Amino acid sequence: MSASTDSVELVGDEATGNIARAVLFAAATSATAPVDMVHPLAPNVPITLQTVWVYLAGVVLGPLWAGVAFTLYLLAGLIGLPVFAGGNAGLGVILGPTGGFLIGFPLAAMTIGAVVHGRDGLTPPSEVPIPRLVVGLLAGTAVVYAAGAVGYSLVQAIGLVAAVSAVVVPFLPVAGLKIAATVAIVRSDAIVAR
Amino acid sequence: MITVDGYTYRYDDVAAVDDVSLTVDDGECVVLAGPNGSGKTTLVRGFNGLLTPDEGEVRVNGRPVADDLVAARTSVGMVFQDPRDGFVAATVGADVAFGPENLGLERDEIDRRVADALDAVRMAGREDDRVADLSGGERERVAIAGALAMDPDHLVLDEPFTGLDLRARESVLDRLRALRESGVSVVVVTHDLRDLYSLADRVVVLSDGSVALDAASPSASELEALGVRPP
Amino acid sequence: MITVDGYTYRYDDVAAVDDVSLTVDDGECVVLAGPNGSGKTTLVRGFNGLLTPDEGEVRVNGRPVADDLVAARTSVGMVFQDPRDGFVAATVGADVAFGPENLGLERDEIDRRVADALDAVRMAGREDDRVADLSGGERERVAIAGALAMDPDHLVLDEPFTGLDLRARESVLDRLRALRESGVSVVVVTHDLRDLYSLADRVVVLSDGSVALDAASPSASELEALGVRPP
Amino acid sequence: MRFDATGDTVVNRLDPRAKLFVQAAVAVAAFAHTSPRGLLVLTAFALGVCWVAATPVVDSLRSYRAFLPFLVAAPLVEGATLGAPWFVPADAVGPGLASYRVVVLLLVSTAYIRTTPVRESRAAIQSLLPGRVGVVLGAGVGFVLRFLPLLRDDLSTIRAAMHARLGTARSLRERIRLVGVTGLRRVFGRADRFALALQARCFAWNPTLPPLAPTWRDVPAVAVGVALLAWAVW
Ligand SMILES: Nc1ncnc2c1ncn2[C@@H]1O[C@H](COP(=O)(O)OP(=O)(O)OP(=O)(O)O)[C@@H](O)[C@H]1O
Ligand SMILES: Nc1ncnc2c1ncn2[C@@H]1O[C@H](COP(=O)(O)OP(=O)(O)OP(=O)(O)O)[C@@H](O)[C@H]1O
Ligand SMILES: O=C(O)CCCC[C@@H]1SC[C@@H]2NC(=O)N[C@@H]21
Ligand SMILES: [Mg+2]
Ligand SMILES: [Mg+2]
Repeated sequence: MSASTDSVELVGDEATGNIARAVLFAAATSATAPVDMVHPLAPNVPITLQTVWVYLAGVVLGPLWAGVAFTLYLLAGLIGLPVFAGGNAGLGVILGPTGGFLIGFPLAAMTIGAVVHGRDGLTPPSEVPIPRLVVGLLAGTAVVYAAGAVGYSLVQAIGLVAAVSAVVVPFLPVAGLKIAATVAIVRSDAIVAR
Repeated sequence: MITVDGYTYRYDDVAAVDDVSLTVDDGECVVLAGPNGSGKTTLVRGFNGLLTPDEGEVRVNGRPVADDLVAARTSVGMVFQDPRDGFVAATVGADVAFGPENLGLERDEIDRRVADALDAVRMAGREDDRVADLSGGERERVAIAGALAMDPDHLVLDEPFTGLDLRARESVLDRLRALRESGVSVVVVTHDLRDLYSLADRVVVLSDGSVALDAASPSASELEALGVRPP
Repeated sequence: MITVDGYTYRYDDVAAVDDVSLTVDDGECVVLAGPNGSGKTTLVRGFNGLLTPDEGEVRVNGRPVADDLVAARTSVGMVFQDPRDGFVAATVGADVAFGPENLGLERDEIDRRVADALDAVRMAGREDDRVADLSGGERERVAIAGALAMDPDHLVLDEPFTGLDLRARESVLDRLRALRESGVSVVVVTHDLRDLYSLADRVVVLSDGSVALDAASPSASELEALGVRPP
Repeated sequence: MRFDATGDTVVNRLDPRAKLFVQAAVAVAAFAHTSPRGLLVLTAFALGVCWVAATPVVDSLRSYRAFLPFLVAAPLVEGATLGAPWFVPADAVGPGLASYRVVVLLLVSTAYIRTTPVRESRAAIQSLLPGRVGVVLGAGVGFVLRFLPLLRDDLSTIRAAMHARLGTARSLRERIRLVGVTGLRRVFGRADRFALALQARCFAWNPTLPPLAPTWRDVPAVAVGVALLAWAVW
């Protein structure tokens, strides 16, 4: 064995666990986003599972590592992995019409993490009181759609009101469904915290 | 040298490993056998601190694992029972290089080790294949190469031969023999002694979490009674 | 009866299985052997339509698999090479019950089959254990039980014995023998014939995706030359 | 879509950091000059880049066809009015130019993707971001690459597992639930086991980085980037 191993600075076991989980959330979002659906009332913004993963990441990982998870997701897309809606990739997409949503993902995941877990440590997901969970998810939803609308209006050079009616209003029922699904998942035994 | 002293590990109050003590000398090959669920995997995961025993301790080269994780992890190489659990990169070459990279070696040395390790498992030239696309036995070989490339002082392999075909098995056995000659200690977990006997200096059999036998050449009937396939 | 006719399957233009034809009669046990990467898994996944060959076809009891997937899957039980790939439920009991539930059986009958299948793999009484917490060999046993509980006409097992200890192996072999007696056809994938010989009516060896040998009692030297461990 | 870059053009041999810089500079310039003249210049530049990088323009745009409704819809919506004359072309000009800008940026980023292996991009991230942040994000992206095909396969293995035991007999709702719950369970299980793998393989804060060797060839590329930025602020 080489002498240089004295200088090896191992990543601590706790950080390793958090990195592993952030990676898995980024990869899960990446694996599901290419499968998208056309919204009958807003054919220009695809319906995807991205925000469900944003919600779950905030609840499961807390603010810091949920933020890392979606920063990884954006980086993966930036360098060319086909991870955005419809299997797209590249800076052109991040600066494109749906880019506001993409940039909103890490911000929203951090917001949810902060609201759900507060300042002192992580609460096991199944023990978070439902009202607090719902408030957190609503706050995250607000962040995603605010970012999405602002991005759309900047990139397409149209007014904010027009942007909101084009990319926010049609998605409110979808968002409601996803919040309900997230609460159900968090309360089921699918997530075992270990 | 690996020294295990009163190792006890419980999953929800049930002891999967119960007060196990044993020693593996440098250059020694110990086969750790025992039927399914006897605690083999749970025991060896303590050798590099992946599990921390509830009682007892493991020392590597005399130092408690818990006190010096860096020493334990860099000097104990480990191959997981399910090879898929051990992969960290997308392609074969990148995966085998991961350990050496994290040891901070020079790029040349890393490339040399990767080539050598893939050669030992008969996977030379497969560097750019994606690990997700490998067949079962190919996966197992790459996992072994990943540990070999770290050039560890101690090598722990958890059922490494189950998926290997005849030639790969012989090639890996040859490499293990050579490593043992050069002073590396080798721990092989198995429940079937048939292929390993030529390599084993000692056989330790676990039964229900405790050492039921620790002998250089146990008899076939002893082994069978303990649920282990004799050579 | 399973009939394979000119089966060819390519991953990105490389044929992993290349024009394979073979027949497995009712009540016959065929061992499908071959070194790592020779295409065994790719071939058997076509037997119940999990893969569709690029050329050729598979017929089960005379009907092309592609024409009636439900019939093929009802009559062909399959154990995956990696048992974790096959689990669909959180606990052992729920997982083994999954198949029988889908057959629309009465609850009593389901419970009976689950108990019987777990018994055959020596996992009786472990119904409430979580599959994620099982040891490697225990996982393999539960995967086998999941297929047994469906009471299929044809049973395909992809390297089912690699992780099984002596007693579990014998218990499973006994059950396979009994099934064969009762007319079930059994296909066992392996690269090591040592334990299976007593069961095998015929050995088919794949080499680089093609049938290199199909014989009732091949000689040891023939097998070794093809990279398969002789009995 | 493909996973990794192939080919051997001049652009392939540039340092990924230089390429990322030029890409960002094009974006800044495009936002600063969203005028017919500015976009004309940038179109010429983007086509030039595609040509040098051997990136087929039409094929690349076709792979983004999901975006097309977007690009057409925005100017139409903005130009439309609720009464005669029903459509005011002048109002549609701004959004129209903005939509076109998206096309230009997509082209440039496609050229980057097609000429830069993920491994190099990862090295660029790790060398651009300092210390531990660089390790987490740089190594992290590499790990995402490892799990992406796996999790994609997981969706199909879960389906295969259910099909092999006739899960198709269950209702659609139950099947969706099962795939979801089983999928989540697998994701979490994998995360736990992956953490152990990293530990066993000595995951460290100070690994040997993949080699990146800037050469004289990068100088003109960086100069072009600087020029684009200067033009943007002007
Ligand atoms: N995470 C866990 N939670 C609860 N019980 C566990 C867990 N992991 C293992 N066990 C149990 O502990 C016992 C020992 O498991 P271990 O994996 O150490 O066995 P093993 O000797 O390696 O068996 P095999 O030959 O099947 O690999 C088994 O009965 C197993 O069911
Ligand atoms: N998804 C895939 N994509 C590309 N190549 C693949 C894929 N799956 C398998 N292969 C390749 O096809 C060949 C045959 O694989 P297969 O899994 O059928 O082999 P096998 O005979 O079952 O081997 P083993 O004994 O190792 O399980 C191998 O060389 C493998 O690398
Ligand atoms: O291009 C991308 O990858 C981003 C797509 C953004 C889709 C948004 S996210 C919020 C809203 N809910 C959906 O299902 N789709 C949109
Ligand atoms: Mg084990
Ligand atoms: Mg196989």
